[in-house]
Amino acid sequence: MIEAIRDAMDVMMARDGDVVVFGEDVGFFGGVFRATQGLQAKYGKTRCFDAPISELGIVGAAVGMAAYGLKPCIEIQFADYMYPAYDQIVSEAARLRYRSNGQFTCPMVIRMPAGGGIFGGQTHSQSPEALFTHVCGLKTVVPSNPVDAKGLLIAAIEDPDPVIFLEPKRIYNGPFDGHHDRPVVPWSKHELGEVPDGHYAVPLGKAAVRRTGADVTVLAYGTMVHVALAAAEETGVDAEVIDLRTLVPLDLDAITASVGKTGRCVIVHEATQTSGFGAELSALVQETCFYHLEAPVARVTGWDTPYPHAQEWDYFPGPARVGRALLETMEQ
Amino acid sequence: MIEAIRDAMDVMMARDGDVVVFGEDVGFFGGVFRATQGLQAKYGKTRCFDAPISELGIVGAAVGMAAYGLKPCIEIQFADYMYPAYDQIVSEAARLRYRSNGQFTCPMVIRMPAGGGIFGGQTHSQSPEALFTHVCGLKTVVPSNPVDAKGLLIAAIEDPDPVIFLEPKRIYNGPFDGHHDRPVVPWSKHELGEVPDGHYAVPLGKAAVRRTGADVTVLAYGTMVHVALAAAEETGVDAEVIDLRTLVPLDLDAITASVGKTGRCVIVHEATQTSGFGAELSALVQETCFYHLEAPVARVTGWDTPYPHAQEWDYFPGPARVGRALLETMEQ
Amino acid sequence: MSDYAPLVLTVPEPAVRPGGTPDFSNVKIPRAGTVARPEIDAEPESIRDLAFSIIRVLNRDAEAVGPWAGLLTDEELRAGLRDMMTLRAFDARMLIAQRQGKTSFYMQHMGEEAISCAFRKALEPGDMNFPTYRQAGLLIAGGYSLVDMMCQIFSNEKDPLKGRQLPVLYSARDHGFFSLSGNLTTQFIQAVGWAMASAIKNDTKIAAAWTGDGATAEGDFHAALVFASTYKAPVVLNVVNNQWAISTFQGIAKGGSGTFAARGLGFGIASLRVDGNDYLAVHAVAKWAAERARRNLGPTLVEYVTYRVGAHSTSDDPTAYRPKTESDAWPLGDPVIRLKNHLIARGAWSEERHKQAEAEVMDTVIAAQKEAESYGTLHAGGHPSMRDMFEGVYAEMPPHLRRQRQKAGV
Amino acid sequence: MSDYAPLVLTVPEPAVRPGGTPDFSNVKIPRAGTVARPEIDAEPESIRDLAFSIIRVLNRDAEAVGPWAGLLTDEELRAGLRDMMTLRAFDARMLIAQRQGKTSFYMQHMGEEAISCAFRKALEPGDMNFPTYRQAGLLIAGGYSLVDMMCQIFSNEKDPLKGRQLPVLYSARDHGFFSLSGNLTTQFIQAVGWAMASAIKNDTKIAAAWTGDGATAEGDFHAALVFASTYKAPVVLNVVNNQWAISTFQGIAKGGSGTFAARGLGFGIASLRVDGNDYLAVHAVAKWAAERARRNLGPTLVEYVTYRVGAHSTSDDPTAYRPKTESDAWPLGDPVIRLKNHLIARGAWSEERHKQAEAEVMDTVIAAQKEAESYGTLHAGGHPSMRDMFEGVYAEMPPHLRRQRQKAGV
Ligand SMILES: Cc1ncc(C[n+]2csc(CCOP(=O)(O)OP(=O)(O)O)c2C)c(N)n1
Ligand SMILES: Cc1ncc(C[n+]2csc(CCOP(=O)(O)OP(=O)(O)O)c2C)c(N)n1
Ligand SMILES: [Mg+2]
Ligand SMILES: [Mg+2]
Repeated sequence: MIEAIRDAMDVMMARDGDVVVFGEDVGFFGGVFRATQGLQAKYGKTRCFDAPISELGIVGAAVGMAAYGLKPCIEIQFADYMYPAYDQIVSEAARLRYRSNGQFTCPMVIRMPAGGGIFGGQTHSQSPEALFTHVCGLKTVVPSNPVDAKGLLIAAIEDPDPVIFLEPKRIYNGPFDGHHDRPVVPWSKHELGEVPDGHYAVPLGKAAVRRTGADVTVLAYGTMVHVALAAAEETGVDAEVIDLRTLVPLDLDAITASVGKTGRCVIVHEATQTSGFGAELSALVQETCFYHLEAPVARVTGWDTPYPHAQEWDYFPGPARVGRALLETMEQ
Repeated sequence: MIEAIRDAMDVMMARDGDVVVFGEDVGFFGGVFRATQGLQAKYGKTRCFDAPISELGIVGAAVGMAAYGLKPCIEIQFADYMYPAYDQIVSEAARLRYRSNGQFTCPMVIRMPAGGGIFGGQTHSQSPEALFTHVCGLKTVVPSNPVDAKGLLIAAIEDPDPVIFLEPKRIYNGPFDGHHDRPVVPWSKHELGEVPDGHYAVPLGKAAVRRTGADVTVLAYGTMVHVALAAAEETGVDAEVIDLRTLVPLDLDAITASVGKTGRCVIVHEATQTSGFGAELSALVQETCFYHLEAPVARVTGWDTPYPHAQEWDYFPGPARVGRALLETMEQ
Repeated sequence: MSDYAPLVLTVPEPAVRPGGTPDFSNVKIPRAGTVARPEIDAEPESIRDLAFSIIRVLNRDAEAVGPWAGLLTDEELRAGLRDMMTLRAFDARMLIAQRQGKTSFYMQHMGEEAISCAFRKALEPGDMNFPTYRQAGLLIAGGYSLVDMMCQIFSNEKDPLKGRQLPVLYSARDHGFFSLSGNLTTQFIQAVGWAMASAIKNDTKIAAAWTGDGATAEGDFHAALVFASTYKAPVVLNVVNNQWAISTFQGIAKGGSGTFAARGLGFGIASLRVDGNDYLAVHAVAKWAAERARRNLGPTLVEYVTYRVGAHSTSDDPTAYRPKTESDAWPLGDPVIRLKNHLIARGAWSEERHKQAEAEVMDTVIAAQKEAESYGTLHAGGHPSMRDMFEGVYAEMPPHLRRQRQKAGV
Repeated sequence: MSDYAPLVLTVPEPAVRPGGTPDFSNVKIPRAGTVARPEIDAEPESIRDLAFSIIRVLNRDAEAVGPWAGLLTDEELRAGLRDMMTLRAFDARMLIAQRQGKTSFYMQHMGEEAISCAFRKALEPGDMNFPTYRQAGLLIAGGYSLVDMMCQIFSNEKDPLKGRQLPVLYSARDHGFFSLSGNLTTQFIQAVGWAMASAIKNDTKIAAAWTGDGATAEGDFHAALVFASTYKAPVVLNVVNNQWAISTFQGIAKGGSGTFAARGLGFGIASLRVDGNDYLAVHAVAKWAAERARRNLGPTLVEYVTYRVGAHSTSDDPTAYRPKTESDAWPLGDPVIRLKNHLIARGAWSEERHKQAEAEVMDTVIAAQKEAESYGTLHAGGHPSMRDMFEGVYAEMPPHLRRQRQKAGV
């Protein structure tokens, strides 16, 4: 998936001279996950460069650049390190179009590796998507595979508004179903690992059904899509697995269509539970599908603790926990 | 209510030499809302003092002080200005006990005026509670009246962990039911305006039933408690109005007891809707009361736009909107 | 255990509080004309002393003296005087309008008019200011419409910002005036980013960043200095030191450093201090700094030494924290009177012409106000619509917001 | 419209990249013993030059020379040498353990051992460090248990932090070592707050803040300088300039400023630069700065000039961005060898004793490792429980977390 992400930036930098890429270690080195490798050599160091370790500076400068007319696609090294930039994201990037009545706009993409599963401990594992979905003016995207990652990132760069692009780092190199004790399969062995060349966009705001099913709808995104698929197979529950892809704007139609059919819903995410994005999904599902629901909408999420190092697999909502929720939901 | 808040700090500074108060303009002047007026004169300028305009510095310094053994009770001038301090709150204050396995703790209170209704525009009106409730390690409190404000603030200062204390600024000087065109009633005319002298605590995590009713449960906090009460009276719907007081930890027992009885639930808050705290409440209600629910849990909230200046009363979820939701919920 | 005395916390205090006699004897003011004017490409290291002095042009006799003098014609100076007078009249009218309930809030410039008015004249079309709420002179001196400003203040049906922003948080792209944020200092680093963009695109436009003394404490200020220094961004970094941050005196933000200009020295940024109440000095320094930026010589930090004569905002009452007469004691005088006297000393102005100008300016402002009020004020007349509230959150309204708008019935 | 040349963005680059010949000719290194030692109560303004030089004690002949020499006995120097050797052996073993999969992650100190080891000796019991991940020498020189350190690294059943933290993010309150955060620089301002608290309580304890060169760009660094300067907090503000921030050379954080120490000058903070590979110099400067803090004379900023010889962390490969042999060219040498040679020059050490000490130190570390491994490693043996994961989020477990723990079945 990392190659797909790099490819998206490459395609867009070639097409549009206003696209610039910067962040910590993204220049000569190409980023700690190598997402920007080769871009400086190809597009020069004024279009792809290292930034000081100041997330607020990176986002703040990007807001200014976007207001000028550039399209910055910046990297926050880990989503866990976006907090110093939170004011610039929330009070500035997200509000600029509105408060200036469109005189100034802020087309920019903030890429950040997110999520756990790599023994990164408290500060290399967080999934802060709900901190963005609560902020009007932002769009929030979480890809689950290389084909989407490239198409969504291209759509994000082309979008006229600020887009938060969370990259589940656990699936950079291959799909991950939560069975950490099994060998890792690379993307090259997965159909969604075959990334088309050149320019294409996956529109923001459209979910994808990854598995059709009749019994229960699973709402997931990022790494959890693969966990949910594994849980469905392993439990034998005929689950319909929806990959949300974009959290805001949300494809509510896809959700209601599915839950209207299945009458049951399980929501899965890695982030802590209280006020996680699952809460919003749960609220929306019961608001729109109340009379179809045959069981309570369930949430399987990270626990309300910091992401621990040693207890990584106790924390991570793996296929066993998701499977249990599927079975419980079916029993009700 | 402002006097009650001042009184709480006064009581605690007198009782405990480790309580210190600082923030922008809180020293000689006593704060832009005058919440700390007189404290510097009484306790000296090393216990109540002005801070540089650096919210991150204020919270960061307070984390260090708390780790030393003090109990800082700090003011962020407006909740809208807490974002620069968000990293210090989320990554530091909230996590310190956990990550040090209790070697260091962070007993501190971060007070911030929040909410709208004063023509403060986008940056003097926000209700960012959901950005705190999503963060484990924090407690989040929102008082709705002077008696509670004093007791809750005392409990917060005495709490061994960091507490976010959001003060609905619209009700500093009197209850407000959303009828902005009617004269303001001062707290002196309200029973919950009669604040007892001296030390008392209102425990964190306990809700209060402000109006008993049989037909529908309204979950509210802060200013919205008063709006909900007005809506109940005006529509004639026999609503049970629960004042949550503390969002984390939440008094879920009080909620389930009430919804178990009424079978209907309306949630009200000023914050933007998507991923607001109402989403968590809605999710919890349907998870715990699914088989009692006779209608979808409804949310009445601020719109998903920045808080506008001129359209304040279109934005504010006033008694008309809440009343409509009560009636709609009763019809289903 | 220890033979050390107990530690004691230092908490800086202003020299005087209400009831005391104002005292600015600690403010060291060099004579006008005494500070050297370095070459435009001077190395920042070679001019460190400029961060600790004050560049001044107008002397006590209202003459323009020294190496920073001589840049402006009579015509330009008269225009500058008129800009400042207009801003002052504008403030006066809007303060009254606020008291009359025609708007919720206002912030005035009294005493600081020279800074934004003179700075504006150092810029070229296309340059971009990232101002604070106390630089309306950038708009007035740039010829922006007074009516539009007032419509914003009144949040009326012609408010260019559709009622979405607090009064005085203007935005005027075509006038090089970036959308104001209610959050302090966020725009300091944005200005640097804008300037970097100009350099990335090999443009010739420069940016100007603005902050008050108090707000220099924010992290964004640091980020701006780091980025400006690293990428040699074509930006002028302006710090308006008006001695106060609401009720907090400048010593709290400044701490042990001698001046705010000194902050730039640790970054190798050329840093100057200037008499903010001296129109000619402000203009000359702004020109110098802008020229450096435009010649790709990098950023310049400028501290304007001035005094906030009025209240912080209409929500503030300064008599609670500083002597009422402190502004009278301020040693740098009044910028309008100083420029007026200079013009008179030059033989290019007179008391009569000044009186007449005052009347003209006030007429202009009142006429603008009348027009603006005809489009409504905050609680009366035309106003932005509820639809305007839902528009513009995104370029295209997403489904959830459409649903909400429907629910709202608009 | 414009007669100005197009602007061009400057992006600083290190002198050499992989394939090139290492070149440190731009690093100006004064001779040992040549920098003056100011009085302890010197005004920061009077010693500005110390921010642009390098205080050094050990000369090329391994003699201690100049005004900063002469503070340590043979015994103390031998102890210092042993501390550094222990840290180096510890690093070597843990790097291997990480490669063996016994832990997920490790960060080494190679080349920077003198800084944390010597600094620790300038503190008193009760003082508090707010370290980064590259100051384990504070623990080792302070006598903290190697076994406990390793248990943390292995996240095993005796991990003092119950498996909750990434390896090397230690916490040791009783050893004056604050809980490490994974977020850079947050603790710089916390140290200032801790020091302010000590002053508020009229205590005698001081704090020490730590950051790397790269992380000085964060806003927390600025906040720390502002608060320390304003309240004259009893704190030593340490910047370890090891030339690199992961793959980013120091020029990106430093920009146009000559040095990182210079950052302090804009705040009126006493600011010194010291040879970070010279145990004696580090110790002498640390003592001086700590003494200032303890005498209520306010904060001191110290920049340690050193070089990160190893990879940033076990996740990093520096050959991708800098010449392999760059560390050999580093002009300040190796801190262990320099101190060893000095002790030999003093007649207080010998090659034989050194060899023997190396063996002893390695034995000690290996013994500690054996014990630690007997309590488990990341994927084998004893480990913290799932219950530990739910404990300690709050002093008392709130209902929702109790429910979640029940759901988890523990
Ligand atoms: C982030 C943030 N914190 C606090 C405030 C509240 N506030 C508004 S103006 C002000 C004082 C600013 O003082 P200064 O920078 O000196 O500017 P001046 O008003 O004197 O021009 C404060 C604290 C704010 N707007 N934003
Ligand atoms: C807020 C934040 N941003 C980014 C990172 C990722 N990161 C960890 S170490 C590092 C480099 C730090 O360099 P420096 O400050 O020079 O310290 P050194 O590693 O050289 O000791 C970075 C970017 C982080 N941990 N926290
Ligand atoms: Mg000011
Ligand atoms: Mg470094």
